Amino acid sequence: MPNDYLISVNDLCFERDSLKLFGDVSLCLSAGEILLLEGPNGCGKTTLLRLLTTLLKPTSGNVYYCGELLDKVRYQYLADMLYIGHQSAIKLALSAEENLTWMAASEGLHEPQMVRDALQRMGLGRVYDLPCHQLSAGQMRRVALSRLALSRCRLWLLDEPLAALDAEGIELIKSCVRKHLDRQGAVILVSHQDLAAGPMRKYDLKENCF
Amino acid sequence: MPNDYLISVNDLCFERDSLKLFGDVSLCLSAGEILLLEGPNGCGKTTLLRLLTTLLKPTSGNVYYCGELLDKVRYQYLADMLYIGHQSAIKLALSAEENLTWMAASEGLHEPQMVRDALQRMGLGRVYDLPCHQLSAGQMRRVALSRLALSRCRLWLLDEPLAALDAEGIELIKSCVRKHLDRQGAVILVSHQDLAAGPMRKYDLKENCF
Amino acid sequence: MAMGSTKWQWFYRLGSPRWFYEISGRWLPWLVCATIILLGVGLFWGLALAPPDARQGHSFRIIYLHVPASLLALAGYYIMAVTGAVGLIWRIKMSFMLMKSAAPIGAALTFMALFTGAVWGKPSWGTYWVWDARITSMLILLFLYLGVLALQRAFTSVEAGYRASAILALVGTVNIPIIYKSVDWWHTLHQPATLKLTSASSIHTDMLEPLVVMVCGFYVFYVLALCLFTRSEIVQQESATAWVKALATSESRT
Amino acid sequence: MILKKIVFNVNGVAAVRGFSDYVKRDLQLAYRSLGDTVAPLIFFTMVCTLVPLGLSPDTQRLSEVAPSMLWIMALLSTLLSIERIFIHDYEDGSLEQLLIAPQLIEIPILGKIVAHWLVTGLPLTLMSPLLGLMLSLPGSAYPALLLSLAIGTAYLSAVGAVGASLTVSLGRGGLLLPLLVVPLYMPIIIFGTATVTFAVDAMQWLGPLAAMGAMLCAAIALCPLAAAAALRFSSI
Amino acid sequence: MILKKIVFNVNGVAAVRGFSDYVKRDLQLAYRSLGDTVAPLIFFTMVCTLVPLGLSPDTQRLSEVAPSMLWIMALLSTLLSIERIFIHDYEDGSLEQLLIAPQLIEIPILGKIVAHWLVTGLPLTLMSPLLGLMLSLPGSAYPALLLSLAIGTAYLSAVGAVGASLTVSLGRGGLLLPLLVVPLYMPIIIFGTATVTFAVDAMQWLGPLAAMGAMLCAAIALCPLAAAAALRFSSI
Ligand code: HEM
Ligand SMILES: Nc1ncnc2c1ncn2[C@@H]1O[C@H](COP(=O)(O)OP(=O)(O)OP(=O)(O)O)[C@@H](O)[C@H]1O
Ligand SMILES: Nc1ncnc2c1ncn2[C@@H]1O[C@H](COP(=O)(O)OP(=O)(O)OP(=O)(O)O)[C@@H](O)[C@H]1O
Ligand SMILES: [Mg+2]
Ligand SMILES: [Mg+2]
Repeated sequence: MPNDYLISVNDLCFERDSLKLFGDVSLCLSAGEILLLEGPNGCGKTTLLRLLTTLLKPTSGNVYYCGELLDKVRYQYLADMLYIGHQSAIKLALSAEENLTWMAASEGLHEPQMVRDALQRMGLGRVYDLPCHQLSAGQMRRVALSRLALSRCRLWLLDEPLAALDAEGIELIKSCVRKHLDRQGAVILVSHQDLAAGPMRKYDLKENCF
Repeated sequence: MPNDYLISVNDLCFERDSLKLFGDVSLCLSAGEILLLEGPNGCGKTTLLRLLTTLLKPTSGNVYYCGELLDKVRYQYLADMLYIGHQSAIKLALSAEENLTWMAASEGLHEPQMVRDALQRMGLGRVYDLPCHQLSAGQMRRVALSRLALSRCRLWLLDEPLAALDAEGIELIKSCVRKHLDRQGAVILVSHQDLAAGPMRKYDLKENCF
Repeated sequence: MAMGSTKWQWFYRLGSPRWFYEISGRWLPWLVCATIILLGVGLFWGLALAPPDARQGHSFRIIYLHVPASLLALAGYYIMAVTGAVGLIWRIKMSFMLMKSAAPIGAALTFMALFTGAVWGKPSWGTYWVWDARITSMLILLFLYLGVLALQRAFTSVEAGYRASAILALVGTVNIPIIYKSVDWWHTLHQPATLKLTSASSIHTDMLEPLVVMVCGFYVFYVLALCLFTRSEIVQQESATAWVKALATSESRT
Repeated sequence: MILKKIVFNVNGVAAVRGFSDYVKRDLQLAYRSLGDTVAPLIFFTMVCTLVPLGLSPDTQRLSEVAPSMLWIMALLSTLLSIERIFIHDYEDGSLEQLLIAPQLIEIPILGKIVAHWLVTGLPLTLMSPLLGLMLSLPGSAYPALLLSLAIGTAYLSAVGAVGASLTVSLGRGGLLLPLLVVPLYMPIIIFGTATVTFAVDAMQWLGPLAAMGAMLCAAIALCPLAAAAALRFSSI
Repeated sequence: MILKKIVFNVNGVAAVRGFSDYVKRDLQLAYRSLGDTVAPLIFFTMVCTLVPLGLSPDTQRLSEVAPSMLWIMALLSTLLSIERIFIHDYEDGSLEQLLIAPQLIEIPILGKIVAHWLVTGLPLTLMSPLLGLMLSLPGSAYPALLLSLAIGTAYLSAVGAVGASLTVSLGRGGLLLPLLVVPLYMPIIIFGTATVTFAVDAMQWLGPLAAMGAMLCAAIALCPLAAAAALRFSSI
């Protein structure tokens, strides 16, 4: 595997209870690029993304991070990777600010002002201190995504980040992604909506699934 | 209020714990039309829709159904109305077929074949007998929306039905909506994506919210 | 609003927090005076002037706290339930506010009854706690109060908290007679009634008179506390309204 | 026409259908997560086995505490499962749909209560003789045990449903539930243990049993009303 | 470089931070839903008041069953709350995030166990004298009661966490949990009641207490490991 890809996937294959979901997935991504995973509902996009987070283990095939086998550099990889899935890891009893403070702390960022700024930037300036169960669907999504405005991880794995966001929210995410790409970050995106924010590779999972 | 509107809303105002969310909402909808409720995240679209389902009570203002005050014709209205919200009322332990059978039964439809057909039409032919917790996000949404392929209610209230659906899924919903409109049904839709399926009114809630 | 009609005018006004705030503001000085006088007289009479009990000595004087607290703890529950029911049926926010305020007062009084009873129990029965029927039902009453309190606090939506606790209070009321019946019956079943030393009827008039004063004092005190709690609840809930804002500015000016 | 609709829903076939539909559905769900369903039973058994461990294995002593132990354990296993009567429906939106169904919701609620009793109270009642045996309950007490548990657990389900409906919108705040319902449970516990204790002592036990029956009737009439009222505002 | 990172995480500041962060966070959450937090306590109290109702109000009888009752009730209130140690995190995705954090997850898990004990076991221990009073436990038994409950509830939290981690991916299948953990709880219950009973009988009670302490040490060392292993495969 050439070393200049940030992440590359080689012949990945996944089966659940010996039922094959997809096979022969090979893809690669350089720093500064977005990879859009496409495919119809139920073809395995979320599953593939979770494989890349190491939450699931592939049946066969390899993932390389910076040219090294993922298992070998697992801690380093996890430290460099940010995953935002369908479930947003938001505690409903806490406010947006408290939630983001906690999430930032788990990345090693401890400045309250940064958190406040990030929420402001995501358009949550008016609701940052409400308990999250009082937020609307889109506001909740924004809280989860405000990690993007803070994160220093190199690789972002985003599973349908745009669901429930309004046009302004999508623009905000776009600008976060653009900044990230400028900083030589990379994004793997699962989305049914398009996010034209930079140099984009597409990968259609349709042909690989069974 | 003129009688020829299916539903009309007059100066509706809603406050939660004496905090005003929106005021002076007036809108109307005839049979055969779609009403698209628009507005930025958190402006109160879901809340307005839930007011129309009678799950929430307005602080002031009136809703008329076929020219009659909603409170007076509540049972009739409820029988004619179908609401599909963020939460999909799907039991994860049951299969898609069992779920839809139950939902159809609560509308008074008891034919197993119809249920099977509806699932087939929604592209769930392969997974109709899996327990729903094994479905992907989009498949789950399709199960919830397959009520649309069955329902005989005149008024549909849909809250972001298109989230998590792929392009094919959106087409399916469009065709359901088109059929419904042809049958003189009406749809009130909250969505950040467009659904061009028939004569459409738009209502932007932005100006009404505080 | 259906309540705007003239027939319901008085009822509607009763349901106005502002009206309550103003009228109770006028009562407050009188209530405070009455409470101080009644409780002062009662306590002095009961603790200093009344003769010591033949059998119990001075420890019997706890009666002057114990009995009024017990009586009001019971009455308080019904007040809470009735105001809750009024709130639920006619959707009067004011009534809910009264109910919400009645809960902590009632819980405190119940606790006081239990505590004074327990303290009294040590000299008279030699133990702090026995499973006597009346005591047990008092403990259950405390739990009922605590349930209402906890439920109120648990809701973030004030309105929902009001209604939930009102329903609970009502269900509790249905249960109170059953509780009393069952507990009494349970007690007579297992244990002969030997516990209460002095029965109320045999109490000496010298002891009874200050007790009556104390009971009256507690009633007035209860009303006072209810007013104060409710007023603070009103200010809290209506803080967005013009009249409370005006009130706040006028108070900060003076 | 509207009136007809209401009347039809109140006392017609629809009401009955609403009732039996909900019973069936809840039973189906219980069957699907069978582990969940038998768990209170197993719990009941296990805690009953803990009692002799903690206490003393002396037969005489055990048989004295047996009635109250069985009853308290029945109460605990109801408490453990009653939260689930509405919370799943609340979380997945089924409750919302129930609330906007064109029908009186008291009927489905009664259906859910019955289903809850069928999957917890009834099996527990049927299993109680076995546990009675383990706790060396005298033979004469079994009819009283069975009857009182059958009636009592139904009461627990009905009253518990009110508590569950009050706390349902607090999400998993179901831990509050014991505080709300245990005081309401106390009378039935007293009567229930009394019934069994009387039977052990060969006294007439129909009296307390009749009292329990009366309480159950009242609960079945009132609890669905209270629960419905509580659920209606839970969607604020 | 990678090795450095791992080492740093294992025994460096990060590990400690992971631990205290999780303790703090869970305490914060517990404080936010205070109703939830005090509920096991209230449950404990209420069930303890049920015992005399069910049994007999007779002081002598009560003081005999008091040690085992207090212990069984402590167990039940732990059982009631232990499910929540991971299930919230599982449902909202926090657990996923924990599993992909670049650190050993045993440390945060220990943090969560400690937090659980701080909000359930500790208050319960502190409240037990009051309940002892109500169940007319003799005065000499209070030190033993306090110490044994303090140690015992910590053990219950630690072992319960393993059960909770095993059942977490079953969603609300938490009713299965009692089945898994009650057998594991038996030894500590036996020692716990023995400690208090010995103290009541004015015998030397340090022996069983020491055994409990040893069990607790083993549990604290092993349970986070087992729970971490269980959680790792729960996300499949
Ligand atoms: C924690 C323990 C106790 C509780 C919860 C308790 C509860 C009550 C209650 C609820 C009442 C008024 C109820 C009514 O009027 O129907 C009452 C009255 C009274 N209590 Fe107690 N009590 C306790 C302990 C004691 C003790 C230790 C004594 C004295 C030996 C005592 C003596 C009385 C007397 C003399 C009355 C007034 C007479 C009457 O109304 O019957 N109580 N108590
Ligand atoms: N349970 C609640 N308690 C208090 N406030 C709430 C509650 N639910 C929603 N809100 C507030 O009401 C406002 C409107 O919420 P609503 O869900 O109606 O927004 P929405 O228009 O549907 O937004 P979105 O596009 O994000 O779905 C939000 O600002 C939210 O903070
Ligand atoms: N826990 C599970 N157990 C068994 N099968 C599962 C499970 N989760 C998902 N599946 C199956 O795996 C397939 C892929 O699911 P996945 O969630 O990856 O789809 P997806 O591509 O993300 O779809 P969508 O666009 O709907 O989000 C689906 O067909 C689904 O039925
Ligand atoms: Mg997906
Ligand atoms: Mg919305």
